[in-house]
Amino acid sequence: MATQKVKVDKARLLDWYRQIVLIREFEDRCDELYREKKITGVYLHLYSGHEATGVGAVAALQEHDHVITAYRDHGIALARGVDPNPLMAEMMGKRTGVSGGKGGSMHLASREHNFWGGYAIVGGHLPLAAGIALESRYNNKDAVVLCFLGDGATNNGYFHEAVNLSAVWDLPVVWLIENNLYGMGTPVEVASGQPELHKRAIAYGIKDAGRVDGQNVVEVYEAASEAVEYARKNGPVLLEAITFRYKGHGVSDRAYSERVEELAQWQARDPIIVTREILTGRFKNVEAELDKIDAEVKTIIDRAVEYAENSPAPTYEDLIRNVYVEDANG
Amino acid sequence: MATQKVKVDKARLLDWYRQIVLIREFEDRCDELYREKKITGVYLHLYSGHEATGVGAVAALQEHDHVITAYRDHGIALARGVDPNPLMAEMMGKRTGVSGGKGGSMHLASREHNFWGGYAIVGGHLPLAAGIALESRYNNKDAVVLCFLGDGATNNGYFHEAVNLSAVWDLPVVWLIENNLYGMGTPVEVASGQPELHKRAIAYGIKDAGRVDGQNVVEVYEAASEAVEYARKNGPVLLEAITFRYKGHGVSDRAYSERVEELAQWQARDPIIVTREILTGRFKNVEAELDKIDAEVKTIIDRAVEYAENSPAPTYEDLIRNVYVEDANG
Amino acid sequence: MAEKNLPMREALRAALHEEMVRDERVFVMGEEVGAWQGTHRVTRGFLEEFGPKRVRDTPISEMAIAGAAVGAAMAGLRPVAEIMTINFAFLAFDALINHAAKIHYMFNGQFRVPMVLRAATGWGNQATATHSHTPEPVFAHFPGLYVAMPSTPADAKGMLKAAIRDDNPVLFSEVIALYPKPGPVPDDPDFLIPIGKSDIKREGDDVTIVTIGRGVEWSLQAAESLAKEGIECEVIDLRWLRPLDMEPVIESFKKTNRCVVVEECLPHFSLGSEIAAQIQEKAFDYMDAPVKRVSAMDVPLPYARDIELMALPDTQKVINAVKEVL
Amino acid sequence: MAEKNLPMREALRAALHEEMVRDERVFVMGEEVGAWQGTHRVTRGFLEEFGPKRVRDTPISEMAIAGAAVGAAMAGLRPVAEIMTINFAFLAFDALINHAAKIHYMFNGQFRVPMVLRAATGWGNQATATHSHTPEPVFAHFPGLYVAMPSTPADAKGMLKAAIRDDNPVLFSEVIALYPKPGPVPDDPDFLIPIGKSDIKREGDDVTIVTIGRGVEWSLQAAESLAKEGIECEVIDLRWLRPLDMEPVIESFKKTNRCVVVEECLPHFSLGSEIAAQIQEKAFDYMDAPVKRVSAMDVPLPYARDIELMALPDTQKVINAVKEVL
Ligand SMILES: Cc1ncc(C[n+]2csc(CCOP(=O)(O)OP(=O)(O)O)c2C)c(N)n1
Ligand SMILES: Cc1ncc(C[n+]2csc(CCOP(=O)(O)OP(=O)(O)O)c2C)c(N)n1
Ligand SMILES: [Mg+2]
Ligand SMILES: [Mg+2]
Repeated sequence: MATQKVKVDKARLLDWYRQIVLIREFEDRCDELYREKKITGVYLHLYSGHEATGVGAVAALQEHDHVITAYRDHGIALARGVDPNPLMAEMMGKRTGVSGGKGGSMHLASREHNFWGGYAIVGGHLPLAAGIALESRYNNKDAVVLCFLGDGATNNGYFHEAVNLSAVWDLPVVWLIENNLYGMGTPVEVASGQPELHKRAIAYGIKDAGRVDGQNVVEVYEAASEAVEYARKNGPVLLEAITFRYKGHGVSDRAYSERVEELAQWQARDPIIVTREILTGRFKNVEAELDKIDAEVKTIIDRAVEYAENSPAPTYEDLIRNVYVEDANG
Repeated sequence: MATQKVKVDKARLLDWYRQIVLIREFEDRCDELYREKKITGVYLHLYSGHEATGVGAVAALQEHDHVITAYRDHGIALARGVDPNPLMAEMMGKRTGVSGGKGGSMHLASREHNFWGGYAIVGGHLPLAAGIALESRYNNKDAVVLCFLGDGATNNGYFHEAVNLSAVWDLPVVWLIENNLYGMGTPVEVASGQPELHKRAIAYGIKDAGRVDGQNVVEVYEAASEAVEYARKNGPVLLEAITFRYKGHGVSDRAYSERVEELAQWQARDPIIVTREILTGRFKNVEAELDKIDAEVKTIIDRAVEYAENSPAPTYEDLIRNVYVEDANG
Repeated sequence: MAEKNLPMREALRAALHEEMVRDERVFVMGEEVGAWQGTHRVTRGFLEEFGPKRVRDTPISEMAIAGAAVGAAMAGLRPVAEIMTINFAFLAFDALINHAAKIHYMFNGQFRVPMVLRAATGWGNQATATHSHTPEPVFAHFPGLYVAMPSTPADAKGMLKAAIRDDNPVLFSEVIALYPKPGPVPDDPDFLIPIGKSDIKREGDDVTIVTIGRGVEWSLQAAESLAKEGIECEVIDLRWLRPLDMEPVIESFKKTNRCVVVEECLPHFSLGSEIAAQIQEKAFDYMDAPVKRVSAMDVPLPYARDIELMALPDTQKVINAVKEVL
Repeated sequence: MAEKNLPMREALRAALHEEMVRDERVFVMGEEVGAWQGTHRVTRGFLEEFGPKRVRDTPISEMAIAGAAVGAAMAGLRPVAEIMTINFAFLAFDALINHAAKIHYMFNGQFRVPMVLRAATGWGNQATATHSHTPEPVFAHFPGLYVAMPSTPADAKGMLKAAIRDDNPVLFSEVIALYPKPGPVPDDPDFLIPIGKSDIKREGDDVTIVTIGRGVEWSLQAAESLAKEGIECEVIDLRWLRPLDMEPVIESFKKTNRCVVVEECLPHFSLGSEIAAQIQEKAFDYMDAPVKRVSAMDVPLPYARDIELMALPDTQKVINAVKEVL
């Protein structure tokens, strides 16, 4: 675990708290809307449980840095500051969604936030991250790419080829494994010959930034900050955050009965609880502020749902648009 | 490097010497026949320089063990005891070739020798090796699979997925990297973030058997023997042999001018020289025996060429046969 | 012969179960086939019944899943490997096309590759562009592999059993939308549907509808509706994209002189293309109208439900096509 | 306009060179493109001239080569990635089909993917089953990607330049057998051949031959030979499999009423299938004979020279096919 170095001020901590509850609320509402059949389709992977990892790591970035992730992408988008309205609209397949209703839950993106998307092919976004980082080096920028991936994804050929490429090309990528102990139903140690995933760094001669407690937003922030600055100056880093997902793999999957006890243990260290404890431990009389944030967040999400529900569906024109770029050449 | 443990007797050493010069002669003759346009086509990858690695490692196997390799496969076939006649016939695309003239230089195989073939897609044979090893475990056999692969192949997704699978399934495979310092024109350190390839074992939690001097047949034999017995009892092992190829990547590739000096250094430690030194160092008056072997080998290869030249070409019937198994179901 | 009414999912499960009981060499491997009970529940209960030796969970490693199945098959086992959805089989493309499909030929018959690669296919559930392929024609382009796509529970059972018993590699595509649909399934443990054998799902003299997989349902519904107007369609379910059983198609066409091909696949270089090409080659003098193709629209599939369904073939589109060729 | 006589290899090199000079964002990456001077010598001298930033050797990592090109293109560079031979593009299938081809659509136009993936294609040099694919139809099956296959040095230059300047992902197939073949090539640094534009390589009134890549040579030779017997063939070089320029084909067919498709590809679910299907759809009333397909034989390719060449189309096979449709 990273040792604490920079003191994080109250405003930042409160902001992270806000983000964490915002994500939780967004996800809970998605879950509800799915049960109400207002969000439809087979895939909807909630970020509940992972919030501290996403918020802490994204907080380590500068604005011109880049973020990319897999299909469990709602939380990353929110942490990066994407407006909940078009995000919720995307969930409902609306024309006003971040991806025009064409990408859906698994394919959120917001170019203006340097959020390069969620990707649904396990591992498929890893070489993309390398390519985006190449542009930074190529044009002598100092931007870093933060690439989230699951524990399960580390066993895919994409991981190997992309991380090795980042090593030989010395690309500014932070490979951040969100190790939530399972890929669908498969425990890490069943899927990976090396269950300490950060150790895979040695196979590529890149920096092993170790493991961090993914439930503690401050620790994640500090480890990620070190990793990001290392990447900016030197090259690729592999960092592993240990966390846990609260819901099924996706909303259409049944709950996993064996996980009930494990889940309870993790929920005792819920990112919201941990962040509250950090805040109340450091600052007096902060509870009222936190409760206010909780209430504000509910309103934000209420509005997002309303916005989404009142948005128009895409049309036939949208169906046939954007297959190719039609307007211009480079 | 493995330390010497078992004394290898004279008969074995002489046999290895014979195999080494047999392979060298076979390859030199292939080179010649290619220039004479008796062997045709774009691909012919010679094993010259690698002989001690192939011979030493294959010698560590029992008859019921399995061997599989990439397209640089002539030497492995010969080391496994495949008759040079049908091998040479395959080079010339004859009906009497080991693969009926349909596989060519890159796709030699001999089922009866448990030689599962040469494969031309870099890395493609690695999961096959895992599958063959699975059969051994599945049926409670104690057979081991020795899988040769190049240094360049270790950067391919196939490597990652296959080796990891061998780890989680605990398969009896010896992954033997023939590190000849280059994949075509690319030096190992340009292609691999981790140039000490054996260290990649840690990414899969499998046994790292280290590096061995690939020019010394006895050292290769000893390291491979340990690895094979480890695999038989426990599971996968990664072993790296350092060697060098004398010719272009393939016969149709130009020689690499920068490599002239490097080549001279390696040829000073030619497997034939090293093996001769071991023999003459240990045994008196062995030179005459060695010269006799040299002469015998020439005759064997002369005969193989004659056999191949006098063999019939495949026919239209062969062209259309074996697309599917037609005769029987399982 | 006794039969049961089963959804296709259960018919497939029964086929796999029977073959595993029958032949010790048959085993399943793939992502989530064991402890998770199979993403599509086809291997539900298998881990408990057959144990971890024969029910093998894998990492998310499609190249290795397909490639290891090839090796195990060469060595004498009979792997039934599962790729969770066929979209991920793109990652196994080399293992399937350059290895599974080539090895028997390339080594002159020394090895056989008796493997089945099961994959869930199809779309229409907002699975979006990366998860909505029915790319079977792309696999069937290459010789050396068989490609199956059943449309009914009975076919699913008989075809999967035949695929497992055959000594060639088979890509076995299971349409997700059909998993829950029920139908009568023979109990006979030796009920086999021969590889490469199509099936006339409905007889008719006016138009030949050639289809496969999910297209069968749309075609039969269209045929029923058209029958009310006095138009009798013959519906031929190809069942296999490779080998492609064209004889019954040509025979039917010589009777009807008109043909519609119905496929869930993309339109170009596809099933419809091949059927149309062969009909005009083999029955030119019998053509009263061009062969008409009903395919998915030529776009990546979007998420939003309404526009997604616009891109999919349906019964109405089949009806319209039939009327166009009349 | 000034022109030079160049082999296709040099025409491609010139195209790439000019675009790299013109646009700083253009760079090449792939196995052996730099120090080794390019497996097929197309990037000969580039490393020395442009330096390692713009001429990037890669590990043997096809998934990452294609995938990193996608990312770099999204970020504003214009990668020209090389896959040594198209056979290895099977390993990049997912990166190309599920990423390069989908990203513009899936994210509603937020990103563009202006990348070119060059790959050497074709067979006939005893490269054997795993190394002898011309699988372009399989890539062209999917929307979102363009697929190019030039037949002459001039086309190669103009098409590659157009591909590099276009904002869409392009799979650019270069027929190995054509690399050394010379032809006149315009010097004009803005010589472009528009994406999706076919070319009538020879005019004639009796039969339309539709072809691409290496098939053009066989077709032109056949046409010349047939002309001596008074049979005039129109030879249409499609140049692109996607977009497929069918209008000139249909127009020509309406004049000749007969068509032969010549392709180096495998026969099923292929180029010939699609052309035949479209002709009977769009020019049914003009058909005097079935469209005839000349394709590779439906087998994996063997090593032995004699039997390999039996499986390949050639001029004589084209002549025979033309006579059959007359
Ligand atoms: C290449 C590929 N194979 C399989 C899948 C199906 N799949 C989707 S998510 C998933 C599990 C991924 O686990 P992990 O990487 O740990 O991420 P998590 O869901 O735990 O966040 C699988 C197998 C896929 N989308 N892509
Ligand atoms: C997947 C794939 N990519 C590229 C190639 C082309 N290729 C053939 S051999 C080779 C180099 C392999 O190097 P290495 O593994 O070190 O083996 P060596 O030739 O040195 O024995 C390459 C790039 C291929 N055959 N397969
Ligand atoms: Mg996980
Ligand atoms: Mg090498």
